[in-house]
This record gives sequence, C-alpha cells and structure tokens, in this order.
Amino acid sequence: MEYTPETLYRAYRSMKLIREFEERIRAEYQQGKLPGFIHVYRGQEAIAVGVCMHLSDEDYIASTHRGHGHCIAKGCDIEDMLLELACKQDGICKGKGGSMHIADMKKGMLGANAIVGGGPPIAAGAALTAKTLRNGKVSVAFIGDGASDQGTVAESLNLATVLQLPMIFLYENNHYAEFTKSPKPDGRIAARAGAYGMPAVTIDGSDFFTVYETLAEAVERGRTGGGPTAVEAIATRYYGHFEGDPQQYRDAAEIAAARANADPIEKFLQDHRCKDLDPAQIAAIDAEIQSILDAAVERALAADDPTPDQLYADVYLSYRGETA
Amino acid sequence: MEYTPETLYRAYRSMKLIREFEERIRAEYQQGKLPGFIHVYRGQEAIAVGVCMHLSDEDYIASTHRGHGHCIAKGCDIEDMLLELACKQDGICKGKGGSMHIADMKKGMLGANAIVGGGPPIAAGAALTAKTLRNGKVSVAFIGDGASDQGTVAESLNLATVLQLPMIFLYENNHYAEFTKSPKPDGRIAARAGAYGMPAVTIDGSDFFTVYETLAEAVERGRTGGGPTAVEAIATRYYGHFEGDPQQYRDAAEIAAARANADPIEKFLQDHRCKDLDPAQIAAIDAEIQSILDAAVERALAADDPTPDQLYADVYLSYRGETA
Amino acid sequence: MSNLSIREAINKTLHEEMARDERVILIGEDVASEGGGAYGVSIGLAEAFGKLRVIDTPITESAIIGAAGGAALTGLRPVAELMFIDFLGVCLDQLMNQIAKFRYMFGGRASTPVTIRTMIGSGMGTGPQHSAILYPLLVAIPGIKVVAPSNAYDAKGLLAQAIRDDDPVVFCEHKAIYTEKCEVPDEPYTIPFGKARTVREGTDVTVVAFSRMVLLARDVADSLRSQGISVEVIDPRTLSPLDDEAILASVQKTGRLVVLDEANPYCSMASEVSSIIAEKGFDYLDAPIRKVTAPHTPVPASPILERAYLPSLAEIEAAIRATVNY
Amino acid sequence: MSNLSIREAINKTLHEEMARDERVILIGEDVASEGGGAYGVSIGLAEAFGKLRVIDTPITESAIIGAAGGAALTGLRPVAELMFIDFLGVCLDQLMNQIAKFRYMFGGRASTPVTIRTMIGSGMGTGPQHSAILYPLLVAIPGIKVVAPSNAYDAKGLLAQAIRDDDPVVFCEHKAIYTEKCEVPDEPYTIPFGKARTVREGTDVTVVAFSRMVLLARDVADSLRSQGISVEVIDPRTLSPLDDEAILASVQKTGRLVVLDEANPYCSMASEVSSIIAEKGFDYLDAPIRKVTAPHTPVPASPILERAYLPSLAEIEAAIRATVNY
Ligand SMILES: Cc1ncc(C[n+]2csc(CCOP(=O)(O)OP(=O)(O)O)c2C)c(N)n1
Ligand SMILES: Cc1ncc(C[n+]2csc(CCOP(=O)(O)OP(=O)(O)O)c2C)c(N)n1
Ligand SMILES: [Mg+2]
Ligand SMILES: [Mg+2]
Repeated sequence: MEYTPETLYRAYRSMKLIREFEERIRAEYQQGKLPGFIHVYRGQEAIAVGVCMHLSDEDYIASTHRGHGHCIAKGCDIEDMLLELACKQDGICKGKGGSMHIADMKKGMLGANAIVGGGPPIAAGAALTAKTLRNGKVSVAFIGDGASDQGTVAESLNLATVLQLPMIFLYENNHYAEFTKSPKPDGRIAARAGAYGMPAVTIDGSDFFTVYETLAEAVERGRTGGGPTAVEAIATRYYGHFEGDPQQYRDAAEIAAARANADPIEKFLQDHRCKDLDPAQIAAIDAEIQSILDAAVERALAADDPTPDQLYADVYLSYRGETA
Repeated sequence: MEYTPETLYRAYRSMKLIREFEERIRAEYQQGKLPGFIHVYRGQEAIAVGVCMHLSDEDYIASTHRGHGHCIAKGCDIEDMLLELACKQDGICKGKGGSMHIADMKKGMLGANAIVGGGPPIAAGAALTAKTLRNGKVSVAFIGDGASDQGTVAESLNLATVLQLPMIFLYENNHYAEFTKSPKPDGRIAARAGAYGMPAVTIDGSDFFTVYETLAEAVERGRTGGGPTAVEAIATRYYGHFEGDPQQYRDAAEIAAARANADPIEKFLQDHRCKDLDPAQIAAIDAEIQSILDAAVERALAADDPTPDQLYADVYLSYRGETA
Repeated sequence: MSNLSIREAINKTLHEEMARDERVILIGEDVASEGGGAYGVSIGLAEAFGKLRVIDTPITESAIIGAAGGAALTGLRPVAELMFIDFLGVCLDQLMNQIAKFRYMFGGRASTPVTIRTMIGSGMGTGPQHSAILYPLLVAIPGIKVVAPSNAYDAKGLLAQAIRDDDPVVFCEHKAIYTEKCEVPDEPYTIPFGKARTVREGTDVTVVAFSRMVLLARDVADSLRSQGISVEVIDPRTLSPLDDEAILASVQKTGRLVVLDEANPYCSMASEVSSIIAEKGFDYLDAPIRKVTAPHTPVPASPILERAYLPSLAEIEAAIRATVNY
Repeated sequence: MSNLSIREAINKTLHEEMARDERVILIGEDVASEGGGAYGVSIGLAEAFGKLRVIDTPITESAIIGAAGGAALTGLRPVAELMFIDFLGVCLDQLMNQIAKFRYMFGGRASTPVTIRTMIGSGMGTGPQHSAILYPLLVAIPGIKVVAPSNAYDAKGLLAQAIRDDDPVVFCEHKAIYTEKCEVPDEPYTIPFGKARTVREGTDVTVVAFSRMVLLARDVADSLRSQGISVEVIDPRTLSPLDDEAILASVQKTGRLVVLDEANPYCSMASEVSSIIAEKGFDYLDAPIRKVTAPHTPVPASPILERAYLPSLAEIEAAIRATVNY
C-alpha cells in the first residue's frame, strides 16, 4: 500500500495526540485534579488510529472502558473530552458520563462503556441502521481480550453473521483483564470469531501499518455488502488496569520489556515508510498538540461544575408530556 | 467397539421407551388430558440414549425444554414423570414444574429448562463440583442448535475450557429453532466450540452407534481430567416445535422425508450389529414398555391434584427461620 | 370502528406505524415466520414490509435488544420483540445499563426511540419460567417508560405512542387477554403516557389495577355495584410515568384504596401506588390501603396451583369489602 | 474482640467459613489475584486455601453465577462474587429463573446453598454503570434472600449465616462503607435472617434505613436528639425476609415513619416498607409516611451531581422534622 505524507502525518498526529492527552490526564489525576476512574490506552494507539483513519463522521464505533484513544481517533473534541473527564457542565456529556461514557453522536462515537462486552450489540444496531438504509456506513466494535469472553459478544458475532451486517469486531488483545493474565493463546479470539463464518485475522496491533492495511480491507468489505470481519490486534497494556493500579501481579521485568518493545509511535517513526517525514514538521505537530492540551486542560480545570439541578435533566426527552 | 447383547437390548429399550412414552403423551395431550406445553423429542432418541448409557446416577445432565428423552435415558421414573406431566401432587416436581422442569437429583438430572441456553452454566457448576471433589463424575449439557447461539452457552464453553471441567457440550442440531430454519451449516456449531480449544466433532445423531462411541471417548476424557468435549449431533425434529404446532413453515415433502429417513430406532434395528437380536425378546421389551405406560398413564390421570395450599410450599427451605 | 381483540389491535398498529414511517422496523425471534411469531401478533408484517424491515433473529436476546437500541441511536425506530418478559434475565443489561441510560450518560445529546414489545403474565399454563410479570423491575429503571394496556383501544393508541415516542418504551402485553375485544377506531391515534383511565366511576373505594387485573377489578366493581358498593376502578395504563394525580384525586373522593397487581408482592406496583398515597394522600384515607397481589412464589405449572396463584375475584372482593367496611 | 472494618470482617468470615467447611469455595473475577479482587475483599484466601477453592474466572457472569448455582445443587456451598451489582444485567437469568426457582420448580427436592457477594451503591465516583443499588429487584424475586449489612459486626454474622444457609442468598456490600469499623468478636457467629436491629431507640418517629443509609439515619438521630426529637432508627439488615414485625412495633410506639433508601424511588424498599405499614399499621399512624430515596435518575459521574443524587443529611432531617411536626 502507498502512503502519502499527509496520511503519515495524520496518523502520527492522531497517535501522538492520544499519547499526550493520556499522559496529561495521568498527571492531573495523580494530583487529584480529576475524579472517578481512568483507564489508560497507552500502548494500543496504533489500533484506534489504524481503524478510525478509514472511517468518516458518518461511520460508527462503540468503545470500551479504555476509550480515550477511540474517542480521539474518531475525532471527538479534545477540550470537550477534558471537560468531561473533569466532570464539568460543558463536558461532552455535561459531566454525567465521565471517562467511561464519553460519546458523541455527531462523530458516530456511540459511547465508551463501563460494562465489559456492552458495546458490540450496540455497534451491531448501528450496522443494522446502515444496512437498512443502505447507506454504505460501517460500524466498529472495540472489544478487549477479557471482554471477548462475554456472552453479549458471542451473540453479536452471530447476529452480525446471520444478518450480514457491515460491522467489524476489533479485538484489542493486551493479554490482561484487570489483574488477571489471559489464559488465551494469541489467535484464539480470532479463531472463535472466524468459527461464526466471518473472515478473521490476528495481527500485530502495535504496528500502525498492519492495522491500517487490515482495516482497509475489512471496511471495504463492510461498505460493499460483504458482511462482518473480525480482527484480533495484539498489543501491550503499558500501565496498570486503571490509573493507580500498582500491578503487583505483573513482574517488573515484564513491564519493562513491554514498555521497551511495544511503543506504537516509536515503531511507526522507525518504519521505512516514515523515513522521509520531516523532523521539523513532526516537531511542529508535537508543539501544536502541547498547545491544544495546555489550553484544554486549563479551560477544563477552571470550568464550571454542573449545578445540582442538572441532576434531574436528560433522563427522558419528555417524561410526563413536558416538552424538553 | 464390541457390543454385548445386553448393551444392545438396553439401548433398544431405552430408545423405545422414550418413543412410546412420547407417543402416548401426544395422544393424551391431543385429548386435552395433559396441561401446559409439550415439546416432543421423537427423532432424537439415539442421542439421549447414546450419551446417558455412559453415565451413572452419580453423573449429571442439564436438559432443555425438549427434555423427556434426556430424563428417561438418565433413569427418571416413568410414572413420576407422567404424574408431573399431568401436574399431579405426586409428580416428580409435585406438579410445580410440569414438562419443562422435570428434575431428579437422585438421578443426577438437573432439570429440563424453559430458558433456552439456561442449562449449560448449571452443568458447568456440576462439573465444577466433580472437579473440586475429584470424584471422577462428568456433567453433560444438552443444547439445541438454536440454543447454541445464546451467550450463556459461549460463556460456559469458555469457563469449561479455562477450568478444564469434566463436561460435555452435547449439541442436538435438528435444524430448527421454533418455526425458523437454522441458517447454520452442519459442523458450524462444533467449530465454534472447538475454537475455544476443546475437542469438538460433528456426528450423525440418528445413529446410536456413532453417538455411543463418540461419547465413550468424551466421557473418558472428562473422567480422567482431560477437560471438556463438544459434540454436535445432527438429528431430525420429527414433529412440530411443540405439540399442536401445525408446521406451516415446513413443506410436506421435507417432513415426509425426515420421517422416512431419520428414525433412530429403525436405523438401530437394521444395523448389522443388531442382526442377532432375538425378535421375541424385542417383542417382550415392547410389551413390557406398553404395560409400564398403561399403568403409569392410568395412575397419573387418576392421581390427586396438588391442594391449593401447596402453592406456598418449597419456595425456601426456611424463610423466616421456620424449619421445613 | 371495528371490533378488535388486543392481538388484532397490536397487529394493526404495527401495520399502520410501519406504513407511516419507514424507519420503523420489527426485530425478534420468529417475528417474520408465517404464523407471525409465538403468539401470532406479527402476522402479515413480513409479507407487507419485507424481510429487510421484519427481521428474524437467532436466539440472542442481548444482541436483539442491544441492536434495537443501537439502531434507535442511529436513526431507526425499531420495535424489538422480547418473546416473554421472563427472558429479561438474559438481556437486562442492554436495557437497564445501555438503552435506558444513553440519553443521561451522554448529556442529553442522544435519543433512543426504541419500543420493546413483550408478553407478561400467568394464566396460560406456561409454568415457572414463562409466566412472570416483572414490570416492577422496569418501572424502577430511570430512562425507560413502561406501558401495559388492558383493552384493544388502549393497546392501539399506546403502542402508536410508544413507537412515535423518542424515549425507550417497554410495551407489556398480557398473554391471557390477547383475545379481549372492544371497539377500536379504524384510523391511527395515540394516547398520551401518564394519563390514567377511569374504568368505572364510584364513590366508596378506589381500586387501582394493572393490565389483566383491570378486567377482574371491573367485574368485581360491577357485581358490588348491585350490592350497593360503589367502586371506582382506575387503570393507570402506563406504569412509568404513573398518573399519581388521578389516583390521588380518586382517593380524595373515596377515602379508600385497594391496589391490584399480578406481580409478586415485594417492591411491586401495588407497593409503589400504596406508598405514594400513604405519603401524599394520607389525610384522605379512612382505612388502611390494601394490596392484592400474587404471593411471593414462582408461578407453578399445575393449573390448579396457577389458579390459586393469581389474585381471584373472591380475594379482590374480600379486600374491597374489608376496606369499605373498615 | 477486634476493631474491624466491614471489609476486614467479610474477609475474616470468608477465611473462617472456608476453614470450617471444605465445601465452601469462592469463585469470581480476580478473586484469587494478589490484591484480593477489585476492592481487596478476598485478600489472602487464594494463598490460604489454594486455587482449587479460590477460583479466578473469565469475564462471564452468567457462567459464574450459573456454575455457582449448579455447584450448590450438587454438593458444594459456593460463594460467588458478582463484582458490582450493576452486572446483574448480564446474568440475571441464572439467578432469577434458575437458582431462585430450582427448589420450587423441582418440588422441594433440591436445595441451592449458594451465596452471591456483590458491591452496591454510589458515593465513590464510579459513575452511571457501577453505582446502582438494585436490591429491590432481588427482593422481588421469590426463592432468594437478600442481605445488606451496615456495620462490621452484622457483616460477619450475616455472611456466616448466608454461607451456612441452605437457600440462595445475595449479600450486598456497600462500597462506600467498607472502611467503617466496629468491635467484632474473634470467634465465628451467625445472625439470623429476618431480625432487625434497633440502632437508636426513640419515641417520636421511626426511621427505617437500609445499608449505608443506616449510618446517615444514625447521625441525624443523634443530632436531632440534642434538639429534643427522639428518633428510633431501625436497620432491617435483611431485606428479604424483612422484619415487618419490628417495624410495626416501632411505628405502634412512635406513630410516625420515615423510610430511607438509596435505591431509585419506584418499586423500592422505601415503597415496600411504606406500603406494609400503610396496610398493617394504619391505625398507628399520626402522619403521612415519608420516603427519602435517590431520584429517578441514573447515578451521574460528576462528584457534585453524585452528592446531589444521594439522600443527604439535610434532606433526611427535613423529612423527619416534617413528619414529627405534622
Ligand atoms: C460485565 C462486566 N464485568 C466485569 C467488569 C469489571 N471489569 C472492568 S474492566 C475489566 C477487564 C476488561 O479486560 P479487557 O476486556 O481485556 O480490557 P482491557 O482492560 O484490557 O482494555 C473488568 C473485568 C465490568 N466492567 N463489566
Ligand atoms: C432465552 C429464551 N429465548 C427464547 C425462548 C423461546 N424458545 C423456546 S424453544 C425455542 C427454540 C429452541 O431451539 P433449539 O435450541 O434448536 O431447540 P429445539 O426446539 O430444536 O429442540 C425458542 C426460541 C426461550 N424459551 N428462552
Ligand atoms: Mg485486556
Ligand atoms: Mg433445534
């Protein structure tokens, strides 16, 4: 596959934005400036970006508890996300969702999800809309290796196969579910999906180019009525399950090795296809990202909290006939 | 595999008892003498029998809504079952369960189940007991082709694999779920189970010998710590989904062909391994079955209904500290 | 006007709403089968609207309900069938934590116009796992609306409202009253949610009843009337939102309240209505508020026990008399 | 005696009961991890009893709960951990239609001695899908018992009873009070189900509160006492069975009732208790029965909104005062 410099800069920017966004929120969280629970995506950036670069705002994704990378790659506004992480009134969910529920209908982002396995049925529904309206949109469900065991995921694989939905099951296999190492050998998750009768592959999820090329085909299949595809992308969870997890259950050596070898951004920059990228332009992107984040963090922390009466708003569009 | 005449007569008797039991209850049901809903197993008898002949009362099965065959093959008392189908006080469940909930702890029969996919987690639990107590028991979950799609089944496959439970997933693929023909090609169900990492095969479920020999291996694997096995047994649903279903959705020719070619008892008797069976002894078995059924039906229909106060019994062993 | 059964009224409404708005689809197990699903409610729809809009699914309730929700979030107005409400156990998450909460979690920036049709109730010999009521569990969930019609007229107007409503609605069809008939207008109409219907006017006691229990309440009211007891029967029709005001106004008039609910007793709609009046209508009350419900037991298979399970005319009458004579 | 937190008391009880009876096993996600599960409750158990009895599972709640039920049916006495009660939605069938009904459906010829430990409640910033109460839904289900301790002493005795009980029990641990401490006997003991505890004696008004709300009720009672209002606080401890009689006796004495429940309002335990007293204790009542509950909304992520969600000391005090001054 040929890559224009524009594509490469875009990929870099998106991965780097995810990375820096998360490093920034980790720092703020550690200082007690952000509430709730935060699950950091670092180590998996090539997946979100390699997938979402094939999607427009009209396509759909359903995300997980580890959703920041998906949101950013799908184009959610950074400042609105930060406002939400800080649970502010002008957050993307008005402070009611927090980190684990960021959603943006305008961007086809159907929500992070705090229920493991909660997303795939919803993504199947979005794919059903696309199929019914015959509009060529596709829908992607991101699924952790732990989540892949949930019954809801199996049911969605089946429904997608039977109805030939334009859907992609994007498994992110980072080998851990919370504090427990996965007993599944690599490839098993794809094999399970493949057994439903859909194309299924296992790939290196730390390599942007592999993800991007695999998805080109899967997205095309979906758009042209070829039905669902499953992709198991192997990746590394760089940090703990949530921010603050001391990872007692993981040896220091394993963590060090993971961090040394599994950085998708390093891998990307060292790839031969990136050899002509201009260091000045990379530096400019980095600087732009820092200024976006500086401004967004500053605004988010200073912004207004919701007022207590907002507790009651938005449960229904209209419950007792009142107009919203 | 060698078959003693005793084994063959036992297999014949068990299949024939199921067959005649059901033909009798169909007749009674059609005359309005039995309440509720009845799902007839005819066409699948070789499966229940080929499986359960390897099991003792100490082993476990979890059944489905189409459970009579499993119950009989596992040794539930015919009269107690008929009393239950008639919802009588002395029924095997005291009239509270009816056809879809027959259970018998003394026989390791953990219940028919009106929730499609309800049984496998329970069977996994029985297998967990066996594993924990290291007692060499095995546990079998019967699962319809329709049920195989339920998330609960996928979760059970996974749990059984991860914990290496002594369990068998016995899929009965009769190609129909209620009024809808299955879109699954034969073998797909076994493939899905196999993708979890357990041995999985697809066999002819109308042939007793095939089922029996396949299960010999699966049960042995379970008893000796080799973990779970999946078996997809192809069979034919001879009648409608439930008794009274007019089967508008199925052509007459398909039904006629199914009935002509898929009779497990005919197939058994015509098998070369049965050529030395004594017709007189077969006739004697048939007569014995008729007399068992005559007596049981007569007693069941004449037996006492539960008294209304029994409504309140057996919800708890003891709710407010009262002793049962 | 036509004389229609509840089943026919629901079927007709599905036809009308699918014709009216092509974003309406029907999805569920066997819904496109020739017989029109397990109880014949969707008959003719697949023929009329095609299998792209009337969709048979595998037996995967979480995927069905979740996909209906996801489709609603993205532009369709799906009607999903959960064959028996008893199957909530295998798909509750998609309803309770996903569909019901999208709008709130997403800061009001999403709506989920999905209708879930489901069968409730005992009385048909369907046994312990196919006869539950369970709507109290749904009423407890913020973000969904819960409807339970007791006649064909209401069924039609409430189902049309459910389908056109922009919030998720669970529409509970009692399987034992599908054949109940009444006059139903031929043209489409909607009935607003949260408005109770006064089934019988009366002055001595208020009886609030839900779903099938409305029919029993009406019969008891009619028989007591001839004995000089004037019973006001109220059918809230929608359980969430509930028309507290209508109930309160009636109790203000009668001073007495009996609540009938086929649900198991604890944390039921009977408990809910009683507690609302015990708080807001205390001064109106001249007698204890009585609840008549099913007992705290599963639904037994035996027809005799099932009859004992269901609140009977005699029990209802006794509760009303005790309340009136207090 | 030792001064233990609720978390420590639960952990100690698990140790004691597993030592006492080798049929007791623990099964759930991450329960055998070094940290002792998501909130550290099962710490040290895997080391003490081995991974054959302390079993980590995949993320498959239906299989976990169902397998615990199947194991209970066949001779073990499993303790299953459902990490957050919010996950009921993905496994309710195994609890509601299987475990809860085995004994009844099987004509009393089976028992299912399983305990399901689960975390409930808001107040820890866990957001809309990890902060629910949901116990009303379980109380409505015939065949299971529901327990919710509010202190370490009760937690120990009730958990031991749950594990030794031959019926299925759901044991609800409020995540916001794990660190609450009190004196706890070192030796094992059980507390019978269905027996309320009187937390504060009083004569002006009865306050019934559940789980964490008991602590708020106690604090308000103490502060009102100094202002001359004598509040009786009752902690039913078990929600099913519920100690109606203790509540009734208290209301007979005080003539007034306020019920506190962190659940969403409709079909809640607040509704249930209110309706019981509105029926059986009507003659004792001198004032309307007030309910103080969370609103009919999901639990918001924002700490400020979450605080507004939870019934506050001020709201509770206002409800009590209004009831007393009625
Ligand atoms: C239904 C459900 N069960 C359990 C949990 C608790 N939980 C949250 S994240 C998680 C691990 C998920 O692992 P995986 O899917 O591999 O995603 P990762 O964290 O590795 O991104 C678990 C068990 C949950 N949120 N929902
Ligand atoms: C959870 C659940 N969903 C749906 C049903 C309704 N139902 C009862 S039997 C059945 C078909 C089952 O098909 P299969 O598993 O192939 O078994 P078979 O009837 O062919 O023996 C369905 C959909 C149910 N009982 N439970
Ligand atoms: Mg993972
Ligand atoms: Mg079938």
